[in-house]
Amino acid sequence: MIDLSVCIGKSTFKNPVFSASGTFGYGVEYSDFFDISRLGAVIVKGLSIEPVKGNPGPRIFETASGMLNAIGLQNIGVKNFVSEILPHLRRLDATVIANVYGKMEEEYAAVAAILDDAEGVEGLELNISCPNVKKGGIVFGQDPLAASKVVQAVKKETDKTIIVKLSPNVSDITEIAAAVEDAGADGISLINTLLGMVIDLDKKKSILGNVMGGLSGPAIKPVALRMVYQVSQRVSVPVIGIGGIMNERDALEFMLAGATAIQVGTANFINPRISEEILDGIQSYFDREEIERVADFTGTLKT
Amino acid sequence: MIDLSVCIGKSTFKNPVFSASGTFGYGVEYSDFFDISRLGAVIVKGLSIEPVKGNPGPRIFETASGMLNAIGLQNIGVKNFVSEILPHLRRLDATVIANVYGKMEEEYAAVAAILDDAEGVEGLELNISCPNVKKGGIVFGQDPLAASKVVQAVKKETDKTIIVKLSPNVSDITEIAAAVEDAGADGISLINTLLGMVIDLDKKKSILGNVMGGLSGPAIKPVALRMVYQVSQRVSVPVIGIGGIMNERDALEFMLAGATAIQVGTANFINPRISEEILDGIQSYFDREEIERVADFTGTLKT
Amino acid sequence: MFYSGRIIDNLPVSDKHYLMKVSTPFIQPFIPGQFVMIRAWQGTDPLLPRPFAIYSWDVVGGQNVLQIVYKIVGRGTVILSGLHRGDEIQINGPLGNGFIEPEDAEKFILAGGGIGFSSVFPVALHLKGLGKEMKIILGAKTDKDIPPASSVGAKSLEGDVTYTTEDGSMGFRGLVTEVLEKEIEDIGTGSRAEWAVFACGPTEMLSTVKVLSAEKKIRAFLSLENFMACGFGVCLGCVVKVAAPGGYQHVRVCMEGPVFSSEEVIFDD
Amino acid sequence: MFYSGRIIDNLPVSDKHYLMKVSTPFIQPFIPGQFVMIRAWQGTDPLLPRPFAIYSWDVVGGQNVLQIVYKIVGRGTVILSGLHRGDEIQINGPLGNGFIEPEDAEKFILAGGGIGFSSVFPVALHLKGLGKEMKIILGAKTDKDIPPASSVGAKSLEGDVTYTTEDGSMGFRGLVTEVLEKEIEDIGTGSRAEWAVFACGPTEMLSTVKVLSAEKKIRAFLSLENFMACGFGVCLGCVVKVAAPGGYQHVRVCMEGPVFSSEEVIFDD
Ligand SMILES: Cc1cc2nc3c(=O)[nH]c(=O)nc-3n(C[C@H](O)[C@H](O)[C@H](O)COP(=O)(O)OP(=O)(O)OC[C@H]3O[C@@H](n4cnc5c(N)ncnc54)[C@H](O)[C@@H]3O)c2cc1C
Ligand SMILES: Cc1cc2nc3c(=O)[nH]c(=O)nc-3n(C[C@H](O)[C@H](O)[C@H](O)COP(=O)(O)OP(=O)(O)OC[C@H]3O[C@@H](n4cnc5c(N)ncnc54)[C@H](O)[C@@H]3O)c2cc1C
Ligand SMILES: Cc1cc2nc3c(=O)[nH]c(=O)nc-3n(C[C@H](O)[C@H](O)[C@H](O)COP(=O)(O)O)c2cc1C
Ligand SMILES: Cc1cc2nc3c(=O)[nH]c(=O)nc-3n(C[C@H](O)[C@H](O)[C@H](O)COP(=O)(O)O)c2cc1C
Ligand code: FES
Ligand code: FES
Repeated sequence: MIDLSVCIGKSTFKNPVFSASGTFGYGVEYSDFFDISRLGAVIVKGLSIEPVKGNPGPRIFETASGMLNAIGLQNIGVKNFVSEILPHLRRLDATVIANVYGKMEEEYAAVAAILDDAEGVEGLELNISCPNVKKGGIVFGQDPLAASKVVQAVKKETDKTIIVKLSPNVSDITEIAAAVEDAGADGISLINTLLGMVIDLDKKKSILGNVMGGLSGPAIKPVALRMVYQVSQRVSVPVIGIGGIMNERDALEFMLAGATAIQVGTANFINPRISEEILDGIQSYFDREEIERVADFTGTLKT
Repeated sequence: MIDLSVCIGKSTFKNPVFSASGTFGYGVEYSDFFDISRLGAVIVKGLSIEPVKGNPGPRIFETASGMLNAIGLQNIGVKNFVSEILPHLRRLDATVIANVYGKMEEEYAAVAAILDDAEGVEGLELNISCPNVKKGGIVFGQDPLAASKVVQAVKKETDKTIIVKLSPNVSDITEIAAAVEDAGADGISLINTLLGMVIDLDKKKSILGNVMGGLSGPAIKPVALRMVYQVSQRVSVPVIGIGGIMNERDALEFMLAGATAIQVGTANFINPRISEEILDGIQSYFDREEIERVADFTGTLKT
Repeated sequence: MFYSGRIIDNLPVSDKHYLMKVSTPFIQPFIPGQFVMIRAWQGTDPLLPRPFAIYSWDVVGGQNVLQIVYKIVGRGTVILSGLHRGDEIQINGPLGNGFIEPEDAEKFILAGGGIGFSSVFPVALHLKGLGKEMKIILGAKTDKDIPPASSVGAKSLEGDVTYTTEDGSMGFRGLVTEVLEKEIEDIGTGSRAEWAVFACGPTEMLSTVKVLSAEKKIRAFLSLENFMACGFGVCLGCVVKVAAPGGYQHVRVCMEGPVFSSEEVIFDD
Repeated sequence: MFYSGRIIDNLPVSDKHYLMKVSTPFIQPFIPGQFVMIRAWQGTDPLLPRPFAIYSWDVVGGQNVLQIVYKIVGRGTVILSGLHRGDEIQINGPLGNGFIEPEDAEKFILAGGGIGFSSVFPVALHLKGLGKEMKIILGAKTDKDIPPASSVGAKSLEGDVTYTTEDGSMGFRGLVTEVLEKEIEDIGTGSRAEWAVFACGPTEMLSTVKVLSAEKKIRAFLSLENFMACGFGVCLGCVVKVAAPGGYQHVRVCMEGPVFSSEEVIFDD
């Protein structure tokens, strides 16, 4: 019997296929397409302490094998999430990870405190690809110390499993990974989007309302694979691979490179059932290859 | 009359279309396809003080809208270049920029000293995306101090125009740009490739002989545009835009973002005449839009 | 609903427009103004599916036939235009709210600019089915931008349509909104409450319709367009501003729209 | 030479193989074993052109006709197989050195594994034209991997070919190199100097040919494959190791090859 379950911190997830924050709405939208309780975890859109309107449009644009987004972290706020969405997700029997962000470490902590009481939230994923207003807007994820502090502040508020999601826009991803591991992260997910820009030549204008946005999709997969490989060589907590995963073969490559679990992002827009299909694909691959547990496969890459 | 010439340091180039190092061989190969003297500059494959065999294969692999390469900077060495190739390039009347790299700053300086005497070399482009063996292999381009020292060392050996080519694998590209400008760079070119990795699932093996390689092509264009924009806001020396330029529209976007000139890389493999076509395309665009000089267009992006 | 369809027919109806008939595994009642996301290519460039209004979706000769009318504007639509009978495409939808006519509206003006006719015709056919009175105004830059109604299976509407082109090559010379303004003025101010306007077209046109509707005191509904990544509400990429207590809020064109009351939409300039 | 061609015919010659005829703006003398880089798609995924041996390049019925034979193995070749008469493709070539027969060789053994026949046949036709004696060995996993010589315009060679398949479904059961070894042994050691072997196929096959050629003291030339980005010597992506003073050096399959003397090539394991 094949066991696809994976452990991260105190949590056991039924399989390694998670949805990536911001590409899966609040999860419920996908229940029109498949049974979302089948996923290892549903990671919902990033939540902040107060509702956020987000950036002016245009917010998205297609690029070669990728897309840029500058949503500006629009969300209904953690309290509305807990009161309005979470009950629905619980009825759907989904395993929920709340993606959390803030403009300063106190905001992360405040969101964590609210989620700590929320039943049906298995863990938190901290999005540290946000500007730290207290440090002149330097992104938390580019500053090992600020990133560690966020983790510590959150850990004080909750015992739930804490995953830290890294920004790829750094010189040395392993440095920041090691810092958040030391600060107590139970798992590390990567990568968030690469910072990019698109221009409308005819209007001589940058296209996105926010000028810059985050690049996702197959275009970034080689960078993501490299970083997952580097980070999993460096840390001992489980690593969750993200970036351009379009099918089960992509997912399995990330696992070979060292990922215990993976997240499906942009691919959800193209095929809303893709995460279920990837799960089935991994299952058949493990069957075929007679791999009994995820741990027997993760990180077995030859170089 | 439209004037496409651009100035970088003491050099005037007849137009802003250059070939990117490593994608244009030693230049002469392309004379089978078009008159390479038409290009603003031919930037040749990276030269080191001694000949270098480069990495074992496989060295290249295709990715979504991109490719990874790990050539390992194979080259015939600067002396052979000067004696065997340069005369040929001079006969072809090409404007030549020599791309230069080293494992320590002394090597850069040594190559520069040899090129200083070489007639027919208009300028040097310093590739600082290489590991600094004296600093435990940290890439020069990730370390503002090391990068500055390379520039200073080279400047001591030659008065030729010095362009510094930045690595995009950094947290803050403007910091390194400012550092090399302060150290005396006459121009800044970016981006070099993004570090990535590809995996063969069937063999459970990383594909490239060198495990990691550099991502180029349209996939990286949004990242390159963003960095060109950021750097050109920060420095006052001319910026040369590189990354995924496939046609004249891409080239013009880089110029809007702040590039004085551009380099065509991976696109040369797909269409060996593409750099000439891009030049013609820019020319017609300037005609149509009645833009008289490159400086009237560079950096005119509205945001 | 996410499923595959197979091309039955994919034929040009003008220089730039194609009518695509797709056989689908089922049919589903849809509200005119709703749309589908379509992807019809291998590889990841282009990456995202593209939105198209549902032109019709009926059982025809025992087959479930979904129709869309599209204009070639870029890479995705170029690929669509090269598809042949039997080729497979991926479809997500029906999506969006569609146009639900206000209960107390008896008469309608439907205004389509450019490719906007592809939403106007299904709305018109629906209203015609309900026996409503209506006027249709279709406009474009030039005659080539408007395929004849008969070529897109809307012959029964031909009598109701007023054409207008910017270069005067077909019908009136001028903008859709100029004709619309006259049509509204022809309606006595007293009877405007029975009327509703439905408009689909470029943003500049829709923002003029909003102004007209406010000035002339006539209800208007606008079908908006925006870049879309998902089309089903999960990416938050397609938002527009609508009036809300304390200013505005961002709502999704693909879920809360594409059809909005003209009062609520806020057009940035 | 970089130019566009137009598909004349693109027909399956077996389950997995296609023969493509392309009309080109000119013809150019080529050396058998040379290749072209071909790209036939819009968009940037797939990105790079793909290398294919020149199967023939002749004036046929007043047209300049370039032929390639290809096997569907991945995204690029799937796209190629979907092309229709009239579609345009980009071509770069002829490229590479090709097989230049040693002046003192009178007799040849040509060995092709898998798709290797697409280089073997043009070499064979060329040698036949020179009146040389030859034996051809073609092998594959199973019969489906070998289109009949007649289907690829090589009927005149049919009598010279020995087939071998790993599953015995066609000709001998076994590897090309097993048949090759027997053929070489049939040649008296004294007369081997008149002979030369040309081999094209998977790396494992070629490395066995190298060993055989050294053991049996018979000249061999190997046509190598490698990933290629440019195909004309500028990216340094396609290098292999060849013997050089002081060990080895990296040379380009696309320029110094694809055909190498078996003595010089160093196969890493
Ligand atoms: C709800 C909705 C319904 C639509 N219904 C129809 C229809 O019935 N028939 C029809 O022909 N078109 C319709 N469109 C527009 C259609 O989606 C775009 O023309 C199409 O996505 C362009 O794809 P492309 O790959 O050919 O062009 P691209 O190469 O992607 O772009 C070409 C040009 O079109 C613009 N563009 C791209 N995507 C969009 C978009 N989503 N909205 C507006 N502009 C865009 C780009 O900025 C660019 O200038 C609809 C759009 C929406 C949002
Ligand atoms: C000099 C030369 C001549 C060739 N002549 C022919 C020919 O006449 N007929 C023919 O059918 N094929 C020929 N090939 C092989 C052909 O180039 C590949 O099969 C083709 O590039 C695969 O493209 P794809 O997009 O379909 O596959 P991809 O999707 O790119 O890859 C499918 C599989 O093929 C492998 N592959 C991809 N590119 C190459 C390559 N360049 N070399 C080896 N393996 C590769 C990949 O690793 C993968 O396993 C030749 C190759 C070379 C180098
Ligand atoms: C439209 C969009 C919105 C996103 N929003 C969030 C977010 O709120 N929080 C977050 O941590 N990551 C967010 N991401 C990043 C994704 O979770 C993921 O890390 C990234 O897209 C790379 O994966 P992919 O290539 O599979 O999409 C968003 C991505 C997209 C495309
Ligand atoms: C095969 C290959 C070899 C390269 N070699 C060099 C090199 O020797 N020196 C250098 O500075 N950049 C080198 N580059 C980087 C390119 O010059 C360029 O910066 C990069 O490819 C991005 O541009 P592109 O997307 O247009 O290819 C190489 C790139 C490729 C693809
Ligand atoms: S297109 Fe994704 S939310 Fe509307
Ligand atoms: S393929 Fe580029 S050098 Fe051979």
